[in-house]
Amino acid sequence: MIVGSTKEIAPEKRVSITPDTTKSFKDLGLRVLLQKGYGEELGFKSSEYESNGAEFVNNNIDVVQKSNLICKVNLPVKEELEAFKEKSNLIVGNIKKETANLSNKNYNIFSLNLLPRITRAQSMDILSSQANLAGYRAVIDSIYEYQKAVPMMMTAAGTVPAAKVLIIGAGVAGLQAIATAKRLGAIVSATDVRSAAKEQVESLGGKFLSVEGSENLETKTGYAKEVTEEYKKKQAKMMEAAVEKNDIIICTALIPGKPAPRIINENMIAKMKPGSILFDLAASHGGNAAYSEVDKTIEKDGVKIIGVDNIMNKLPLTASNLFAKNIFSFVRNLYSREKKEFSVNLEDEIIKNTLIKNK
Amino acid sequence: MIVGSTKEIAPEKRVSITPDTTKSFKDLGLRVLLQKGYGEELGFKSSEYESNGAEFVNNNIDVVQKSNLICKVNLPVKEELEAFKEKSNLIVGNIKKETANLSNKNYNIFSLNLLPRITRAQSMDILSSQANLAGYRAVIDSIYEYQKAVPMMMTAAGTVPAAKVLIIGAGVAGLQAIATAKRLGAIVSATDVRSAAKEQVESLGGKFLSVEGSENLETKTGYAKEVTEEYKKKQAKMMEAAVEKNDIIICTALIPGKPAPRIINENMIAKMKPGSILFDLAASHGGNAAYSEVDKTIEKDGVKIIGVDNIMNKLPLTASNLFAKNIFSFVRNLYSREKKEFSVNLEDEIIKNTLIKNK
Amino acid sequence: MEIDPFIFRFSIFILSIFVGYYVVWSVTPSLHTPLMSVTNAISSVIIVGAIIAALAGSPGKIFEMSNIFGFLAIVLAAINIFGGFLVTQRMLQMYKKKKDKKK
Amino acid sequence: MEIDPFIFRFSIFILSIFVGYYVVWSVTPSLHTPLMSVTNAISSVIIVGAIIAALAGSPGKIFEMSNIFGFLAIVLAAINIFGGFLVTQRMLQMYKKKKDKKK
Amino acid sequence: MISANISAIFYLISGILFILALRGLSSPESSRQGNLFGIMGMVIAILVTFLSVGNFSEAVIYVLAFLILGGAVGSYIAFKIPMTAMPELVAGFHSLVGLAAVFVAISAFQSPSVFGLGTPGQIKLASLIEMSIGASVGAITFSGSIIAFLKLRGIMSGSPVVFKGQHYLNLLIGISIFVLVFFLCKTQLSYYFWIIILISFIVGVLLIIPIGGADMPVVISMLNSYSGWAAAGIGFTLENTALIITGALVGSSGAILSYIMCKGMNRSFLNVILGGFGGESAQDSKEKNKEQKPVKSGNAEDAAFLMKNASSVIIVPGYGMAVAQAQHALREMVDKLKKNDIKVTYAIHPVAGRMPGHMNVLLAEANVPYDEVFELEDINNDFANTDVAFVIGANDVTNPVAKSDPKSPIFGMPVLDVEKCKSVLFVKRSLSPGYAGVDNELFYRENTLMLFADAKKMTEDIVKNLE
Amino acid sequence: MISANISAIFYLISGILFILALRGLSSPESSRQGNLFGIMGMVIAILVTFLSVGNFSEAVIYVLAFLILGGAVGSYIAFKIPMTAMPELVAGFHSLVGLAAVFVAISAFQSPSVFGLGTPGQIKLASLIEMSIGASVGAITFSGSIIAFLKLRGIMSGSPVVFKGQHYLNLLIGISIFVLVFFLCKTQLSYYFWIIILISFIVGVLLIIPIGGADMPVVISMLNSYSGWAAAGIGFTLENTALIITGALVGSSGAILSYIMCKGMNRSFLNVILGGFGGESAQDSKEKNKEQKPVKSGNAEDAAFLMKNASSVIIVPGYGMAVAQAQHALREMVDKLKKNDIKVTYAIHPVAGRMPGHMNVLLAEANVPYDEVFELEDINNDFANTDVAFVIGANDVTNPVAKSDPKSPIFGMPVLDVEKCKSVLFVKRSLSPGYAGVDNELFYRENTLMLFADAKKMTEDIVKNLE
Ligand SMILES: NC(=O)c1ccc[n+]([C@@H]2O[C@H](COP(=O)([O-])OP(=O)(O)OC[C@H]3O[C@@H](n4cnc5c(N)ncnc54)[C@H](OP(=O)(O)O)[C@@H]3O)[C@@H](O)[C@H]2O)c1
Ligand SMILES: NC(=O)c1ccc[n+]([C@@H]2O[C@H](COP(=O)([O-])OP(=O)(O)OC[C@H]3O[C@@H](n4cnc5c(N)ncnc54)[C@H](OP(=O)(O)O)[C@@H]3O)[C@@H](O)[C@H]2O)c1
Ligand SMILES: NC(=O)c1ccc[n+]([C@@H]2O[C@H](COP(=O)([O-])OP(=O)(O)OC[C@H]3O[C@@H](n4cnc5c(N)ncnc54)[C@H](O)[C@@H]3O)[C@@H](O)[C@H]2O)c1
Ligand SMILES: NC(=O)c1ccc[n+]([C@@H]2O[C@H](COP(=O)([O-])OP(=O)(O)OC[C@H]3O[C@@H](n4cnc5c(N)ncnc54)[C@H](O)[C@@H]3O)[C@@H](O)[C@H]2O)c1
Repeated sequence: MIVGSTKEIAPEKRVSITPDTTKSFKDLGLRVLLQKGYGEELGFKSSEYESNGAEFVNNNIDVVQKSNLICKVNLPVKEELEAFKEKSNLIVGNIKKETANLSNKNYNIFSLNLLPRITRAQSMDILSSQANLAGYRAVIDSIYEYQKAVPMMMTAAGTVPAAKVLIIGAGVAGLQAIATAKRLGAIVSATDVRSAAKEQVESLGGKFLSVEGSENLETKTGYAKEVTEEYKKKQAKMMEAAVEKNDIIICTALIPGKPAPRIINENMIAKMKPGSILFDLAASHGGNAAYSEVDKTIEKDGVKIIGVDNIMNKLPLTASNLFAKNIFSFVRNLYSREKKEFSVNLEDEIIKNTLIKNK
Repeated sequence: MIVGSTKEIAPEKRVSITPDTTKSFKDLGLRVLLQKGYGEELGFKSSEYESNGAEFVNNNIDVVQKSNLICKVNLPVKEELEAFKEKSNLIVGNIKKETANLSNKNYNIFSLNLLPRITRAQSMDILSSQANLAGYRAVIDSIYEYQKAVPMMMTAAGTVPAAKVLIIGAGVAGLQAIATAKRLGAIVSATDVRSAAKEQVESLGGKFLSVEGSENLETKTGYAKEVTEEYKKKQAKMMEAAVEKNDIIICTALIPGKPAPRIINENMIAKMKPGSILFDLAASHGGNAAYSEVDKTIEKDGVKIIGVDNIMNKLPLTASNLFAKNIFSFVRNLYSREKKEFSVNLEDEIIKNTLIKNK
Repeated sequence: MEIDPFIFRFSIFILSIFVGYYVVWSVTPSLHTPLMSVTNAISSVIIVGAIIAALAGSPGKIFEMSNIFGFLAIVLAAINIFGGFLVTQRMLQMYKKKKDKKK
Repeated sequence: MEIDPFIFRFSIFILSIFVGYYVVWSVTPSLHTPLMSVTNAISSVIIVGAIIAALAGSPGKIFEMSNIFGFLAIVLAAINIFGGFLVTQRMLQMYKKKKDKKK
Repeated sequence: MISANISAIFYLISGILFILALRGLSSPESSRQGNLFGIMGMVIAILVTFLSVGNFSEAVIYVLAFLILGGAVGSYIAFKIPMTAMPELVAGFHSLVGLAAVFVAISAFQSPSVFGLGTPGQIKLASLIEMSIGASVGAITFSGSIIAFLKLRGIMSGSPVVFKGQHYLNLLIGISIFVLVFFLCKTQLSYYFWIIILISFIVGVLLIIPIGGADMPVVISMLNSYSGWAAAGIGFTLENTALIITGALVGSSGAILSYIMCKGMNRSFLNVILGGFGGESAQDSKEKNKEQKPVKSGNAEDAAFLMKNASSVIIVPGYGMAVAQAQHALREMVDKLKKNDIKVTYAIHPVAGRMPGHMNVLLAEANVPYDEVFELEDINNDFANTDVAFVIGANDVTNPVAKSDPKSPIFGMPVLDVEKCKSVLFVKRSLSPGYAGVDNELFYRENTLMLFADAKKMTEDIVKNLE
Repeated sequence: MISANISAIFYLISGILFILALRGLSSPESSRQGNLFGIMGMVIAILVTFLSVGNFSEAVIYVLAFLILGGAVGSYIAFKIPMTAMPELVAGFHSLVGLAAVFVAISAFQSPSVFGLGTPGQIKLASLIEMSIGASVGAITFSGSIIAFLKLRGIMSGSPVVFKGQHYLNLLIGISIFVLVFFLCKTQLSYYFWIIILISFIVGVLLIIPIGGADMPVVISMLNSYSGWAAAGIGFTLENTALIITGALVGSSGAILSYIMCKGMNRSFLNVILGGFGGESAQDSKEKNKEQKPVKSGNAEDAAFLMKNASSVIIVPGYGMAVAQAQHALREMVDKLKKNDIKVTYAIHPVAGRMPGHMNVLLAEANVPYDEVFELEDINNDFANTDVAFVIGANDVTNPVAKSDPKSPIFGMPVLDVEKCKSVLFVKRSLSPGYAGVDNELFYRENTLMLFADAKKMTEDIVKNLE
């Protein structure tokens, strides 16, 4: 059986197979087929791939046609999709169900963002692995943009006060953002609608801002529910005070399958100190903050509002390493060593949930 | 007596008088005169200055002509210099002695970078205050450029190893760089020629790399001496091994009045891992690393070599706050409250050393 | 002015209680079991009474009722004495080995 | 089979030594001084001997040599008893005040 | 035959040796010496008794014969018994002391004259009271120890036996013993004496059955104390200082020890000792027993002792460490261990905590060197060669059910094989499950010691005990 | 008049009350209760003595009069004495007990018959030995305590008085006492008795003069122990259980207490007690005295005690904290203090450490909340209202010479006014200067206590002592 991958389309910088996972695939008994020049932008040398057992072909279509399973970060281009073998498999990081009918060939498409958040699936969970890095990087980027020093320094030339950082949404990304900001010496607070988040925030040394008299808005699967109007009002009141006080705000709040909740409105931004940073990781889902636009940095009343679509491009190496490991874990689960083939076992929750098109 | 300041020339973003120090000047019994729009780029509003007692005039020449003392970050432009009152004073962050004869008017010029490093001068020490921020910011910038995550993370998708950061020169900037990198979770090592640096590095949790069998190259004033050829060889040997292992290297080594020592050569850079960062804070003094160019980021064998001239422009707000406090402390020392004038007391080591042109 | 020996014995009794109280007050928990077993062994000092009982009476009649009970008590107490001290020794030996191994 | 009362007294003496030994073994350092002063006060139980000495002899002659020494000893011991306990009380009061103040 | 004075002195000496024995046993360094003192004390007591009785008839031969017989049996048991059976062994031994006390009392009752206590039917009042107390306490010790033994051995169920009116029954029997002693003194009828002993046997049983298996160590120590009091009572009867000193010593130290043990286990002393008293408390202890039954729980001292005597320790941090913010204390603990030449490493499970790299953040904050921190794959084989796994606030990531039960929600997750260590210490506040909500069977394993406390508090306590 | 039996029982009770008194004094919570027990014990002992003597002649009135006289004097002293004079007060009191013991012994020697010890010239051997031991130890206690009192009061120089052959002299005198006791017993000549007492007075002086002022507390406790033994000796003479029990109690607890105190001060017990023995050790203690003379140096316990009893503490960290990496331990210490309701803040000097913000980095690492950290200007006025300044590895930044001496290289630098606190604790390894190389006169101030140790080690030790 052959596992293949082709180059991604810019601006995507990540890859889905690294020299490391190439070796893992080989150990599993699979061949690895890559397009020429794969991974070069990241500094992965073809020789590294080859010494771990990968084979290269010149053409992306060749890869697709020869492989039984294609791994990609994003959906392949149309011509690749058309070239798929019958009964082959495609694993993609992120596609929406609706877009899955692009080709009428008969092959399986799995989208990893649909993984159930069960324990066994953790090693394949690209949402976690990438959100984690996003949280980290959002802080680094914000601090880079911030025109002051973050940690408190009492010096002979006066005291530099510690920056105040507010994290909205304490999921995977939010928690890592808390940790990173805390490390740098910022005064960190965070808020979330899930009540379990309080303990989690505090376990990283952050302060939790709770919305008064609120109930727990956690679904059974661990995600957040949409909030009520009343809650929204209470939250807005709390936010108004908090936003004003903070120098850097990082938004990570999402609700699966829904647009991101709008948490910071124009009024709040107007009250922010000039020089403050508002980093909206949710921008591509509609944004948690007013004004935020995908892939743009907007300045409003001296406040920089940063919306990034794919922040992973800022640390593509680490992101690729983790992404590729996730993919590999998924493939290992899909591949039956005895039968030496990919078997779509629909009793497996993981396979069932991620499969969006069946051959 | 009037203290004045005019806008700096781009790209300089710092200012030498802030609303805070305006108030301090007033409390000392001095008037403050500023050019219109002063500090605006930093988000300081004219109203802030005015409410603290500053006066504004439209024209920079007006400021110069009316003031008894002008504070500047950099040397004023020629026309300003020509417009100086007789027997007035100019305080500048950084000028070389040779350039001081620009105007043949009769006034005092003080350059703060010539301050003796004595205890009493600590509060005026712009070298310390700015180097400190430079060390911090060099790490932030390097990490921003770095395509991987810095802290170690053991995750379900594999382990992200901690980045290794090497700091060359453990002076004020180097120490702050160590602290900042350490905070972010990097594995930090540092090297210096002064033997006292070992304890200081370790006091921040860094590892000190000593050059074998080396003597202490510290001058009486606490600065470093130039090194011998033999030492250079030993250092190079040690460096070669160290540079290869590290992901981010930050150079801060300087020798006062001499070009910066060249510590990292082309060979070493060739051996560095692709994706590594080499940040040369010493670039404007000739650079500690090969290839490094002022205000340019060069990519060589996958290694980014960053040379910045004025890194303070990356956090001008904090830098200005500290700079202005330094200036104020200097003025307070210069100003005699009884005589209500600026008195150049040449018995004062601080005044004697910084004065480069006497009326 | 003579004091009844009982009073003396009683004083001794009371003071011994205090000694017993304070002496184990700071025992390390890991030694609870050995301490218990050594206390157990010590408590078979009752054998003193047993011996007296066994040897009581006129030399000829050694199998009076009281003597027989004495003999029985001796056997029981002796089991306890030997068993108790030896088992404590064994337990303590265990601790020692662990320490030595490391060196 | 009678035991000399001295033996009993000696046993009592020895056991008391053990009690004294163990009872202060775990004293907090901050209480060293009060403990010392209370021990000092207690040691003036010698007054018991002094009273016996003072009251000894025939009712008429109360100023025999031995009585006089007894009286002297009573004064000394009494100073010590009152002084010792009161001063201890004062010291301990100090600790209390500090604690209370805080609350 | 030596004089009463001399034997009294020697009895005092043997009493002092016993004091030193107990003292010795309270710290590990002096413990072996302590045992030696105990043996010496016993030898002296026995020799002096022989010499003071001075009756060197053939009876001595029998005495020696029985002594040796008993000694042989005792030694045999001591050598053969497996180390794990210690608690029940001690309980078994206790019963013997109790019975011996009963026998001695009977003997004195039968032939008071030889002990100088008067003649049968004319026994001195004080002696009569003393000997019936001795006999009664001895009997209680005997039957109580037997029950404890049976419970520990597993022959009898370890769960507490409670029934309605239990406390009233106990009270009634207690009073009846006093009444019987009163009548005995009044009438001097041996009849009453036997009944007292009989009833005492029953009391022993009734006292111990309502106490759960988990509390048995406390009970044993308490019975120990009883046997001491019995010896002291008989000591008064026989006017024997050795018995009085030693009895009092054992009596009070046993009582204190059981109190200390209760404190260590966070149990109320009264609750344990009074077993079935009070409806709620019985309820209480029942519930507790049900829940706590199979787990061994220890305290900071135990943990410190275990780790101090280990040559290698692996730390397994989890979310609980983060919640408790115990990382700094943990680091300090590890520093202390390393000073004792113990090899310490950290094992980080990929999903420990609540975000990727959660543990790393905290350990870095506490300045734990990176080269001591290992990921699962790199360290999982080391557990088998490690003495102690110190699991601090982790739960799911150690749960072996992930390897064994395909139906478990965490099945298939790789887990840290902590159970392969010689001992596993779990620091957590309760037996409640972790994130995944799955019970962790490791808590109930033989080589697991639960340390119930907030992780920071417990770690700090351990640090203290590592001095 | 009550029977000997009953008084013996009451003496036992008073002995027990004294035990409880000592026990009470070993922990702060029970200390006041302990004192009460002591008082009760004493009252019982005195009452019982009255009753048992049963001589209610006019003598009783005198006894009461003298009792009240002594009591009045004692109470007066107790109320008037300033708290700072405690140690010398205790020493002074001791001397009284010693003298009282001597008087009682003399009385017994004068009229042995009334105590039932035989007639003058025909005193029972045992009693004679006992009373001469009692008198001798009493005399030693008396003169020794007087010397200790004089040294502490400052009337006599606190430095040890040593001379050649001191130890031989002591030895000689010691032997001579034994010889004299031997002759006394043989000849029953009162002559010897008086010489014994006289020589003992001299021994007391000789024993204490070679001991330095710093070790006086240990000496006092040791003298305490002596007075106990004296009481016990006389107790044997008078066949009085109260005296025996209490004497033994005081004797052994005093000895142990002085041992504990030595351990606490890191001094060798033998060195202190044997004072002048061995040329080197005398040399040693002399040198120590010279070097340490002007600074007061304490240990972790002292520091813990001072801070525990403070209501506010300011922490002043410096470069030494960074070198020792003591920030985590420091944080833990502060946590402990806060648990005791003590207000703790941090004062950061602008140039503390070796880089701007050095302290901030470390405190943030240890998770110290920012709102507890103050810069110089904001906190400098608070020192005056603060009980303790805990200066950990800082030096230059506290040096008041910067305010006073224009010639000093650090003149003009603002400094933290730690000396305005009630007490200042300096944690550093030696008296050596900091970065600027300037001696810090604060080390020698009255309200400064130096804690010589590595900052981390010391802080950890303090944490331990804060429990
Ligand atoms: N790493 C990730 O990215 C991530 C994200 C989401 C979920 N998860 C899940 O989280 C779990 C992580 O496993 P884990 O072993 O680290 O945690 P865990 O299984 O949740 O167990 C943590 C244990 O710590 C104890 N605890 C809590 N607070 C404590 C305190 N203050 N002191 C002492 N103990 C305390 C709790 O027991 P008591 O209540 O009895 O004290 C609890 O059983 C896994 O199930 C994983 O799937 C991980
Ligand atoms: N902040 C800056 O930017 C900067 C930069 C350069 C220079 N400086 C200068 O550095 C000084 C800072 O003042 P400071 O009070 O922080 O430091 P300091 O005056 O240098 O004193 C530090 C003290 O810490 C003690 N110490 C060192 N290691 C220790 C350890 N392991 N445990 C306990 N104590 C230890 C040393 O005494 P022992 O040897 O007796 O232990 C030393 O006296 C000022 O003079 C300042 O001008 C500051
Ligand atoms: N067991 C597993 O395998 C596993 C793996 C990863 C994550 N998780 C859990 O899944 C949950 C979701 O994590 P995620 O990061 O993917 O979530 P997400 O990206 O969907 O959302 C980010 C955060 O925003 C919060 N949020 C939503 N609406 C909000 C609002 N109006 N105001 C404030 N906050 C709001 C959510 O509660 C969530 O914490 C977390 O509890 C996480 O611990 C579990
Ligand atoms: N007392 C004060 O007021 C005060 C204030 C600030 C700084 N200082 C001290 O002044 C000294 C210099 O600090 P700085 O940051 O201004 O120095 P700097 O900027 O001149 O040099 C930076 C560092 O580079 C090092 N260096 C020079 N040549 C090197 C080589 N070949 N290899 C490696 N390292 C080399 C120097 O030793 C120095 O530590 C430090 O000791 C600092 O602590 C004192």
